Amino acid sequence: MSERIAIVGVGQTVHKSKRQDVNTAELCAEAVEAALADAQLTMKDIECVILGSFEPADGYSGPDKWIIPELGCVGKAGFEMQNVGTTGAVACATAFNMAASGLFENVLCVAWQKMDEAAGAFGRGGGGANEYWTGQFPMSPITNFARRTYDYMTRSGCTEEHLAMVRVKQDQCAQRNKYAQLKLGLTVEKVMNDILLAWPIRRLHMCPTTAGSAAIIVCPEQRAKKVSKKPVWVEDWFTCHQGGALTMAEDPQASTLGYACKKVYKRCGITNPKKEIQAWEVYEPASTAELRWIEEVGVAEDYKAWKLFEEGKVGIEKEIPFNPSGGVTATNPIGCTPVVRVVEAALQVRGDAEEHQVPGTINRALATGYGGQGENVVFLLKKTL
Amino acid sequence: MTHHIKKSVADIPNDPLVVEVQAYSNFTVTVGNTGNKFLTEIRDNKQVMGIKCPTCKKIYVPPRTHCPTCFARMSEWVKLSGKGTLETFTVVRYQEPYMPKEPPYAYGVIKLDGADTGIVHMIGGVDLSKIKVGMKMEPVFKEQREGSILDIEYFKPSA
Amino acid sequence: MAQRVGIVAVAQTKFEQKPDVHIGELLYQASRDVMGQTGLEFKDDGTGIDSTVASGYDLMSGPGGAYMFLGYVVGAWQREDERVIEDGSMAVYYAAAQILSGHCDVVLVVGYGKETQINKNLIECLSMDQIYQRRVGLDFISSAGLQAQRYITKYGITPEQLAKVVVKARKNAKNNPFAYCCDDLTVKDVLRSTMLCDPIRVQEAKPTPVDGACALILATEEKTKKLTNKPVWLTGMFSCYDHHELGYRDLANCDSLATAAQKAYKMAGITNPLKEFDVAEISEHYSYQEPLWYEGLGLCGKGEGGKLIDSGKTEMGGELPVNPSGGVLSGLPHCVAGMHSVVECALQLRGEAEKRQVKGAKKALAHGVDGPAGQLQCVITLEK
Amino acid sequence: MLKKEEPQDPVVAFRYPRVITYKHSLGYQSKFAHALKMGRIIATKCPVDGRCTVPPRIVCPMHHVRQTEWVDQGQRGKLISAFKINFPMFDSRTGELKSWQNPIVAIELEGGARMDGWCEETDVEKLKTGMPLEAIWRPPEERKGRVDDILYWRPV
Repeated sequence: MSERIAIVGVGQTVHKSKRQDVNTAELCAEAVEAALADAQLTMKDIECVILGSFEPADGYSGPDKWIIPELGCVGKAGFEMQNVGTTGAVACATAFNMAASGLFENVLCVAWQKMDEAAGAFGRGGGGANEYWTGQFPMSPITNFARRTYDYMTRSGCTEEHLAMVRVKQDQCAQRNKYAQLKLGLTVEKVMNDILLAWPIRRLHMCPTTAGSAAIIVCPEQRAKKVSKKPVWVEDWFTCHQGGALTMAEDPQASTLGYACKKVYKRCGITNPKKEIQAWEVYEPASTAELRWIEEVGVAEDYKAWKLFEEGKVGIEKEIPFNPSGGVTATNPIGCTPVVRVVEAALQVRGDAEEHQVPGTINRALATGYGGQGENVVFLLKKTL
Repeated sequence: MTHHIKKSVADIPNDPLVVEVQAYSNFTVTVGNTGNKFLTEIRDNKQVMGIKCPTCKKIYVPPRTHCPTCFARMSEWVKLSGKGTLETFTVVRYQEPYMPKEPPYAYGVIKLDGADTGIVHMIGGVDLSKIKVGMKMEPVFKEQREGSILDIEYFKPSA
Repeated sequence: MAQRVGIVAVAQTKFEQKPDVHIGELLYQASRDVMGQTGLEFKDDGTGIDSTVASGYDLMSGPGGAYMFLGYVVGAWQREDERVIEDGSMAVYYAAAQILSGHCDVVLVVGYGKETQINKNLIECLSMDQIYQRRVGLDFISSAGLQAQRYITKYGITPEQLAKVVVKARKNAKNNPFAYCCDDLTVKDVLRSTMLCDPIRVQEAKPTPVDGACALILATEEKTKKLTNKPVWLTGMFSCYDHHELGYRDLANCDSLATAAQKAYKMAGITNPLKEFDVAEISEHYSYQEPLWYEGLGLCGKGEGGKLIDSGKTEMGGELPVNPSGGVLSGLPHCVAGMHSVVECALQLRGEAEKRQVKGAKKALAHGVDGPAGQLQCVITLEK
Repeated sequence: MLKKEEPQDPVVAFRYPRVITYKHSLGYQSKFAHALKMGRIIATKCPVDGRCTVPPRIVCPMHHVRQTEWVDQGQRGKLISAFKINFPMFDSRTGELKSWQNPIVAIELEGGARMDGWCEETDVEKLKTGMPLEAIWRPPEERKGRVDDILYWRPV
């Protein structure tokens, strides 16, 4: 890389199911205000702004045009990125590229979703490979993950109770995160008795709809050292998409996460991810997905992750600190969710995650974005260069 | 499944098709507190308000919460007469389903007195061929107002 | 820029209405063309194409979005595959940043447009803010109408000057085998055509609908030199946002374009664009935009765009031929236009523009625009 | 989750229903649509590994080679997985909430391609992986060249 880069500021809104006091643009501005305050910079410093939103849930085709002025970014460089569920991740990757390119010193990345405005955005997402499928089958993340989980259970032999354990762990984490949306005080029993959406997915297993926004500020090395006492270095990233190559019918476990992780681990010389990465923020649209993701990122053996939950090894203070923020099942402003993962991973590395901080020094954290039918983006953040 | 005998596909036509698909979605647009104040004043008091940037001192209509150029939070409301000058206009002569009325009709940017910006709205109460840049304009409010920018029916030339 | 980014190969499809062709076929055709020219395929060991950047509005391509087919059609299965939801020039800009950042060595950029399957005006209207401007029914055409009226009123631009822009575009397009609309339109014909949105006449607006795609491959300096003996270098680029509310700006100025141009010229070391560039491809969706963009691009002073057209300097054979390809007024799909500018500039600098070739072109100017009344502008400068 | 929307102060928020009409050019996929009208399922075949794909794809995603060969997939298949949707979902074709009684099944067709379908049997418990299914079509005059020309898959 020609320029090493660091995250010097992060910000997010308190995620809620509904925000009636602000419109979408104002919601973004809240996250930007927070990120600027965190970085101790002003809007004058920002030269380039990259936006990301999942447009089908926005009511816009190019919402950047309307939102940019609310962010005080008139006269600045930038553009908007989109890639279904990984939108926020692609926006982050774009901001990283813009900062590392040497073209800009201070790059702002903003993503949002105000899902209280979009009824039924999910009716359309994740349809399949072309217009034949879209709309003819009610495909949504719920049905996709029902299929994935069903397949996982068949292959691994885990039971519904294990799925509930995952959800309970996530809730325990979320309760310690002041930005998280759902804090429910769940028990395994409560989860198992919840409304069944599509077996084995219950309502509590699915990510909620959230109104929220998150922003990060990225600078190249010299600038980062100058403006920040605690820069979080971006070690590597890989946006690994499969572009509708497979439908869920063709492969219920279709995912590029394992492939993407292997690739970044190799590039960064990571041989033992479980040891070398101390915090994980992995995008699980359904709590049950966390089982497979733990395996794909190389922390557990294939189809054995459920045993870790049975043994109580996953949690903030536990052996595997997976999704200490509570993850996506607690908070899910779609287009912005991957940015929240990066923000949370950066907070872990800085040691600023407060209540849900993973104990010990976090030298390295991994964040991901998930979208479509198994598309993944992987980020590695580091404490020192 | 051994009984499957592969049939030839040669008899299936190849000519290109075009299929029509409708995609529906429902949105509930949140206006936000700033927009709420602006629209409520129009609805309840026929009052057009501007919002002032504390650093740039510019007065914006329609309002935003943050200044588009300096990102300062704006909260100072300024009462405006609603009257202004026509900065530019256009006459729409094509038809689209999202249009609020039958073409031809006119849009204009009306630079409001006391504000630093103009507002885009429809122009009415005048022969379309007689609209001129620089005309003095004033808003015509609807009788039944619901809290929308369309509570102003159009701007008409001041008498 | 710390290092140079080169264009290795460019391709475009014929631009026309293609109701019998699937959008994926357009993309496949264009991307396969550039991949064939270079012999490059997507590889994960750094020996092929590392990444793809596409441009296009999702709602244009279908309710499920373009991700449904885009990645695998160009061959980016399990590879970096990202999309800029803006005009194609921004995709080129971002692809260059990917290379400059050192993250990728070779990037495939694709732009596609299939206006025959959608009401373009409706999709563009969805870019307007929901609370004020979209509620009154404003879209890109009426925004352009407001901008055109303001511009011609403020600076006294005549209808004849604007008509000349269209005549030039159509005439130039006759030399371009890929162009959609090419004919011997006269100034009189333009002025006699029906009014679309005062003062814009039907002939003064971009012909629509039109389908097509274009593609290019960008690479690091080192790889560019290995891959082609006719490298074209990106020397400067910048994108810039303006106000969204039309009433917030003076529509007769294009401040964001001026900023974008100044920053790009600074990177490229350009001080006198009219003299230094040999050819320019700019995105004029409506006739008034050409003189207005001239002013923003610094080719002439404020209010002098009309005079520059009258002078004939921007005609073929003039000091700076603008849009030898015919440009957007000869028919290019939404979101492809800006990328097409870069593709055409590259062809000019490679000396491969055939009948529309500007002799001895060494420096070129490409421009793309998105948003209502030119809200988001992008300028890219290129060099042989 | 979709909740019934509460009435709101019209100033705070307003409803904005949207409908977009797409006229998709099917291009290379047209043959597939014609086949459906004829009550047949066909798939594109990858020349490299012979994998058949439904819906048809212009190129093989994995090998990035043009798929020009079409293969008949027969009328039967075996069940891969089945699940029932127990909640009403927004139907983007009508703009309304819709419920479904029949389970969605993934089927491996005789020709090797895999696809989604509705199952006639509404009791998911009775559906077992590997069980044979056959396609039940709409009457020819009702077919539109879309995947839902196949009404159901019926356990044989």
